[in-house]
Amino acid sequence: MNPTKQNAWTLLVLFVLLAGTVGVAYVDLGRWNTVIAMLISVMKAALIVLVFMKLRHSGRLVALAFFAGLFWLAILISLTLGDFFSRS
Amino acid sequence: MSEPTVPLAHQFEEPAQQQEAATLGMWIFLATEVLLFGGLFLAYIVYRDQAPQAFAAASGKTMLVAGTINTAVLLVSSYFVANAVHLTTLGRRKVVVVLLLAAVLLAAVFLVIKGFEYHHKIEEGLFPGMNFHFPGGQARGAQMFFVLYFTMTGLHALHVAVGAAILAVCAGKVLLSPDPARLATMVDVSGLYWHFVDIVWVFLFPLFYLISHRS
Amino acid sequence: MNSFALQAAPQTGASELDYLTEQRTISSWLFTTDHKRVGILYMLTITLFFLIGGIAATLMRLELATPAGDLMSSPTYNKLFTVHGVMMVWFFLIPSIPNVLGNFLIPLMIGARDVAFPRLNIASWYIFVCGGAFALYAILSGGVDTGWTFYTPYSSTYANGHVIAMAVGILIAGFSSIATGLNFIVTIHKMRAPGMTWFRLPLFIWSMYTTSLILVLATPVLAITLILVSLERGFGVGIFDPALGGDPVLFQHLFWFYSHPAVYIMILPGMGVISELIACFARKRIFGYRFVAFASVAIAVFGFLVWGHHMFVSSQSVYAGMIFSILSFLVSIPSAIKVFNWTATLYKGSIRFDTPMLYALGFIGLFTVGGLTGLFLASLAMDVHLTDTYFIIAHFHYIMVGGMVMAYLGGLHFWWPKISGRHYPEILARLSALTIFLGFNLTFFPQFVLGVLGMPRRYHTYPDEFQLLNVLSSAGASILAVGYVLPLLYLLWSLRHGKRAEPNPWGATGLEWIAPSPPPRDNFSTVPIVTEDPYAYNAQAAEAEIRKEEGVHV
Amino acid sequence: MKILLTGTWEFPSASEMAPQMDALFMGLLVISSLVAFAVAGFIVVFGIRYRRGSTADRTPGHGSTMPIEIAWTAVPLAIFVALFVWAAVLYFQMARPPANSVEVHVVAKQWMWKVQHPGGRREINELHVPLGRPVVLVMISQDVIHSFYVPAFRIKQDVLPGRYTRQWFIPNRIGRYHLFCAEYCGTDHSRMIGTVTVMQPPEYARWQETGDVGTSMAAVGRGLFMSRGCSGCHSVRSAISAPLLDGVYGKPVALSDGATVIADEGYIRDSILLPNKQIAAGYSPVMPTFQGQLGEEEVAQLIAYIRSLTAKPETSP
Ligand code: HEA
Ligand code: HEA
Ligand code: HEC
Ligand code: CUA
Ligand SMILES: [Cu+2]
Repeated sequence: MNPTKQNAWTLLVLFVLLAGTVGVAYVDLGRWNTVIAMLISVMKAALIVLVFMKLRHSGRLVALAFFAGLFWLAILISLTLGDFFSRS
Repeated sequence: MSEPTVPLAHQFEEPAQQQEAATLGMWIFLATEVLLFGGLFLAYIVYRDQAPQAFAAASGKTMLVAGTINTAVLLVSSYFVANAVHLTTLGRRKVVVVLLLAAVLLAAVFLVIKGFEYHHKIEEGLFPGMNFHFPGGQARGAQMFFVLYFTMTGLHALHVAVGAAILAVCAGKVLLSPDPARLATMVDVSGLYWHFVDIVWVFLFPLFYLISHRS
Repeated sequence: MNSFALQAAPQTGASELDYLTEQRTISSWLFTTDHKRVGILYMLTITLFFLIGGIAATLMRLELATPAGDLMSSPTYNKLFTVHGVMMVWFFLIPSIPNVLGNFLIPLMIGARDVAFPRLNIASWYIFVCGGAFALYAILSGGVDTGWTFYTPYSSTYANGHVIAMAVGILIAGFSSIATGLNFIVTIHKMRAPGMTWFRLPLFIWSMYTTSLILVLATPVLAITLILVSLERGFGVGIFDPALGGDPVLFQHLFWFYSHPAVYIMILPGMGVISELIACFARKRIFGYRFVAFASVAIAVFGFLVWGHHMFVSSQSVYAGMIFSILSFLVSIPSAIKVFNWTATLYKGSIRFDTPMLYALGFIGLFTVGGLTGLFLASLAMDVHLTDTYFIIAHFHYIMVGGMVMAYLGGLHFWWPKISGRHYPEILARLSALTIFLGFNLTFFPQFVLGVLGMPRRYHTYPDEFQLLNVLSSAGASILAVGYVLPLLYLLWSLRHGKRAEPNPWGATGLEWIAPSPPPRDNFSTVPIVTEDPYAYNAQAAEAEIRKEEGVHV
Repeated sequence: MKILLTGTWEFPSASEMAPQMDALFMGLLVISSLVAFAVAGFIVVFGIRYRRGSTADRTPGHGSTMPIEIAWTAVPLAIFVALFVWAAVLYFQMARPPANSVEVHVVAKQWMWKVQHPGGRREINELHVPLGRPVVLVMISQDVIHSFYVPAFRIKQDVLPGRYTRQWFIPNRIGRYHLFCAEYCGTDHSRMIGTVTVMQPPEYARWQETGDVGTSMAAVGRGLFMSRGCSGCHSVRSAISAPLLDGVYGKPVALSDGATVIADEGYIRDSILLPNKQIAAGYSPVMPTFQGQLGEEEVAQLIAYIRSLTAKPETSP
C-alpha cells in the first residue's frame, strides 16, 4: 500500500478509536472505564508510532531507544507504586 | 532516499550515516520526553489513587467537547505531517508546504481552544492557589486534580507551540529550497517530534476528560 | 614499541596546525564546534565551579573546627553546604570526566573526526553556562538553604532564599547533560572507524556510553521534579506539601530516581579512566575485558532499581525497603567485578608509578572503602542508625572525591600531553598526588567515626565530645586544599614552560595516541582502520626492552 | 584540651536493640576490612613484585579466566545475600512495636520537640522513659520533615507532616542520652536537639506526677471533645446523624466508596482534619474540617480520648 493511503486508513481508525473512547465513557463500568480508556489510548499511540512515525521500518536500534524510554518509565512507576501500595 | 546532493557535514563519512544519526538522535530525545512527562503521570496515579472520588468529580468540570475536538485536531495534524514527510522524499514542494502549514494552523486551533478552556477554568475559580473553590466538599482532591491538569496540559501546550514553530521553519525551508528532497531528514525528524506531542495528548485526554461523564 | 595494528598511513602532524593554534581569536573559541575545544571550554568552567564549591567546603570545615557556631550564623552555614553540594554535584562532578575528557577523547578514541552533532555539543556548553549563571545568581543574591536534596515541603514552602533560581539553574544544566548524553550515544553508535567493533572499544568508551545512558534516562525526571517544586513554591499550589494535599515522600521517590543513578554518573566515567590507566602503566591487557565492559552496563541498568535505599527511615513501606536493599547489594556486584579485574591486571605486569598510575591506585583503594561503606548503608537496620550522619558524608566523599576526583585528575595528567602538547613536571605531580591522598584520608576518615558515634550531618554546631575528630578532619581539609592548588598551578605553568610532548609519550595503545599531540582539527589525516583488540600491551616485551636499554648503558 | 579528649570515644549503648545493631556493625566491619585489606594487599604485593625492571616471572598464564571471574562474582553474592538477610530481619523487628508498649506522643516543629506522655505530663526537648519497658513514639510534624534520632538507642525515624510515623525501643541503661534532629529542617536544625533520660520505673511513675502535669491526654481530649462541639454531633442525643465513636478505634470501618479501613490514629486524624477524604458508609459528608483550628497536639489528645472509649482492658501501667 502506498504510504499516503496507509496514513489515511490509520487516521480513520484513530477516529473510530476516539469515538469509541468517548462513547465508552458514557457507560458506567466502574474501574473498567479507566482500563478500557487506557487500552484504547495505547492502541492509538501504537498506531501513531508504527505508521505515522514509521517505527516498523526504522531498525532495531531506533526501536530499542524508544522502548528504553518506556521501560525506564515502567521502572519509575512500578517501584514507586510498590512503596505506596504496600504501606501498612 | 539516496540523493547524492544531500550536503554532508564534515564529521560524517556518508549520507546514510548522517541520516541515521539524526533519526536515532531524535528517537533518543523522545525517550527523554517520555520520562519528562512520566514523572507527571506517576504523580497523577498516586494522587488519583488517594482521592478517586474527588478526581471523578473534578473531571466533570472539564469540557468534554473541547477536549474531543482538540484530540481530533491533533490527530488530523499528525496525518498531515505524516504525509508531508513522505512527499518530501518525492520532492513535492507545494503539497508539502501546504500540508505543513495546515498542521501549524491546526496547532494554533488547538492552542486557541486550550486557551479558551483555561480562561473558563480560571473564571470558575478552578485555578489552584488562586482562591480555588470547589463545591461538594472534595476541594482538596479536586485541587490536586487541577494542579495536575494545568501542569500536564500546560507542559503539553508548550510542546505544541514548540512543535508548531519547528514545523513552520520546515515549511519555510522547503519552500525556499531548490531541491526539497534534500530536506527529507529534517522534515522527517521534525515530524517525529510532532507525532510524539500527539501521543502525549492521546493519554492526557482520557485521564482528564473522561473520568466521569456518565449519563 | 607497541604495534598499533592499524592499516592507515602514519598520521603526520608536523606540517599541519593543531586544534589549539589553528585559530587563535576569542571568537574562534566561542563559536567553535570542535569537540576538543568544547572539552577545553568545559574544563575552564567546571574548574571555576570546583573552586566555588571548594571555598564553601573550606569555610564549612573552618566553622566545624569548634563545636560552637561561632564563625558564622547558622543560615550562612546552611547556605554554604547547599552551595557546596549543588556546585560540586551538578556543576563540577557530573560534567567533569564526561564533558571534559569525554568530549576530548571519544571521537579520538573511536577514530572519528568529531562527535555526531558538533553544534549541539557547543550548544550544550552554552546551556550549561546559562544554568551556572542562574545558580550563581541564586548564590550571590542571598543563597539557598535547602541542601542539595531540596526535600519538600521545606524547599517548596519554608526555605529561605532563591530556591526557584537555583532549581532553574540545575534544570538548565540538566538539559545540557541530556544533550551531551544523547550526542555521545549517537556518536558511539554511528561514528566508529571501520573495524572498531564494540569489543574493540576502549573501556573508557564503554563507560562513557553507559554514563550517557543514565544521563539521558534519569535527567528528565529531575527536570520535571524541579519544575514541580518551583511551581509549588512560586504559586503556592499543592503538589508535595501535605498541608496543601501533597505527599512529600513522592518527591523523594522522584528525586532519588534521578539522584541515585546520578551517583553512577559520578563514578562510571572514573572507572573508565582507571581501566585505561591501569592497563597502560601495568603494560598489560586489562584482565577480563568483557566482564569490565558488561559491568558498566549492569551498573547503569541496575543502578535505576535501588533509589529507595535513600529512604529507609522516610516512612517508606518496609517491604519496598527490603526490595531496594537487596537490589542495592546486587548492584554492588559489578563494582566488585571491576575492582577484582583491575587488581588482577597488575599481576605479571610491568608496573610504572607515574603520576596517573598513583591516582589510579589511589582510586582503587578509596573507591573500595567508599563502596564497602555503601554496603553498611544498604543494610536496612544499619542504615537506620547511620543515615543522615557523617557516615554518609564520609561514604560519598570517599567515592566521589577519593574515587571520581582522583580519576579525573589521573586522566587529566595522563592525557595532558595530548590535550596541551606539553609535559607537566613529574616530581611535583607525584608529590601533589601523595598530598591529596594523605589529606583526603585525614579529612574524611574521622568522619566515618563521627557518623558511627552519631553526629548528624548538616549540623552547624555540635556537642563538645565530637570536637577532636572534627579538628582532625578540618586539618586534613587544609592539606587537601594545598594538594588541589598545586596541580592547578603547575598545569598552568606547563602550558608555557613544559617540555613539548611527542604523540605517544606513555607508549600507550589506543587511537588517540597515533594522532599528533595536540591533534589537528579533524584528528586524523586519514581515517584509521582497526584490526585488533584494545590494550595490545605486552609486559614481557616491555621488560625485554628495558633489559636492552640497560645492556647498552652497562 | 580537656574537652577535646574526654569522652570522645564514649559511645553508650542503652537499648535492647543496640547490641544487635552493634553486632551487625561489627559483622560488616570485619567482612569489609578483610576485603579492603585483601585488595590493598594484592595491590602492594603486585606493585612491588611486578614493578618495572623487577626480575619476576611474567610468562602469560594459560587457561580460561572464566572460573576465577565466576568465583569472584559468586562469593560476594553469597556474602551479600547473607548480610541482607541479617540486616533485614533486624529492620523488620524494628518496624514492629510490641503490644504492651508505653505510648508517647511526639510533635516536631521548627525547631523543637514537644513530647506528651499518656499520663498528661508534657516536656520540650526532653524525653523521660522508664527502664526496661517498651516505648512507642507516635510522631508527627507541624511543618517540615524532621527525624527523631537517639544514637544511644540506635534508632531513627523521619517525622512527617500530615502523617503519623512510629518507632520503638526498650531502654536498658539508666542515663541521659543525646536526642538529635537528623533530617535537615532549616535554620536551627543543629539546635533541634535534646536529652533522653532513662529512669527506674518507680522513679518514672513519680516523675509523671510532678511538674507540668495536666490531666491525662485522654481527659484533656475529652474536654476538647465537649468544648469544640464534637459532642454536638457525635452523641446519642444529637439531631445530626453522625457515628458514635465508642469502640471505633482499632476496628474496621466501612467507607462510602466500598472500601474498608482500620480506624487507627491516621484514620481518625484524617477524619478530624480532612473529613471529606474518607466518608463512613451510610453518613453524609457534613462534618466540618478542623484544619487550622486544632493543633497536632490537640488532635493527639482527641485521638487519645477516642481510643479510651474503646473499653479494652488496659495493660497494667
Ligand atoms: C559516586 C557516587 C556514589 C557511588 C558510586 C555510590 C555507591 C554506593 N552507594 Fe552511595 N551515596 C552517594 C554517592 C555514591 N554512592 C551519595 C552522594 C549519597 C548521599 C546522598 C545524600 O543524602 O546527600 C549516598 C548515599 C547512599 C545510601 C543512603 C544512605 C542514607 O542516606 O541513609 C546508601 C544506602 O544504601 C548507599 C549505598 C551505596 C552502595 C551499596 C553503593 C555501591 O554501588 C558500591 C559498590 C562498591 C563496592 C561494594 C566496593 C567494591 C567491592 C568489592 C571490593 C567487593 C567485595 C565485597 C565484599 C565481598 C563484601 N549510598
Ligand atoms: C561531588 C563532589 C564533592 C566534592 C569534590 C566535595 C569536596 C569536599 N567536601 Fe563535600 N559534599 C558534597 C560533595 C562534594 N564534596 C555533597 C553532595 C555534600 C552534601 C551537601 C548537602 O548536605 O546538601 C557535601 C557535604 C560536605 C560536608 C558536610 C556538611 C554538612 O553536612 O554539614 C563536608 C564537611 O566536612 C564536606 C567537606 C568537603 C571537603 C573538605 C571537600 C574537599 O575535597 C574540597 C577541597 C577543595 C578545595 C579546598 C578547593 C581548592 C582549593 C582552593 C581554591 C584554595 C583556595 C581556597 C581557599 C584558601 C579557601 N562536604
Ligand atoms: C456537624 C457535625 C459534626 C461535628 C461537629 C463533628 N463531626 Fe465527626 N463526623 C460527623 C459525621 C456526619 C461523620 C460521618 C461521615 C464521615 O465519615 O465524614 C463523622 C465522622 C467522624 C469520625 C469517623 C468515625 C467513623 O466511624 O468512621 C471521627 C473519628 C470523627 N467524626 C471525630 C470528630 C471529632 C473529634 C470532632 C470534633 C473535633 C467531630 N468529629 C465533629 C459529624 C460531625
Ligand atoms: Cu528538625 Cu532537623
Ligand atoms: Cu544511592
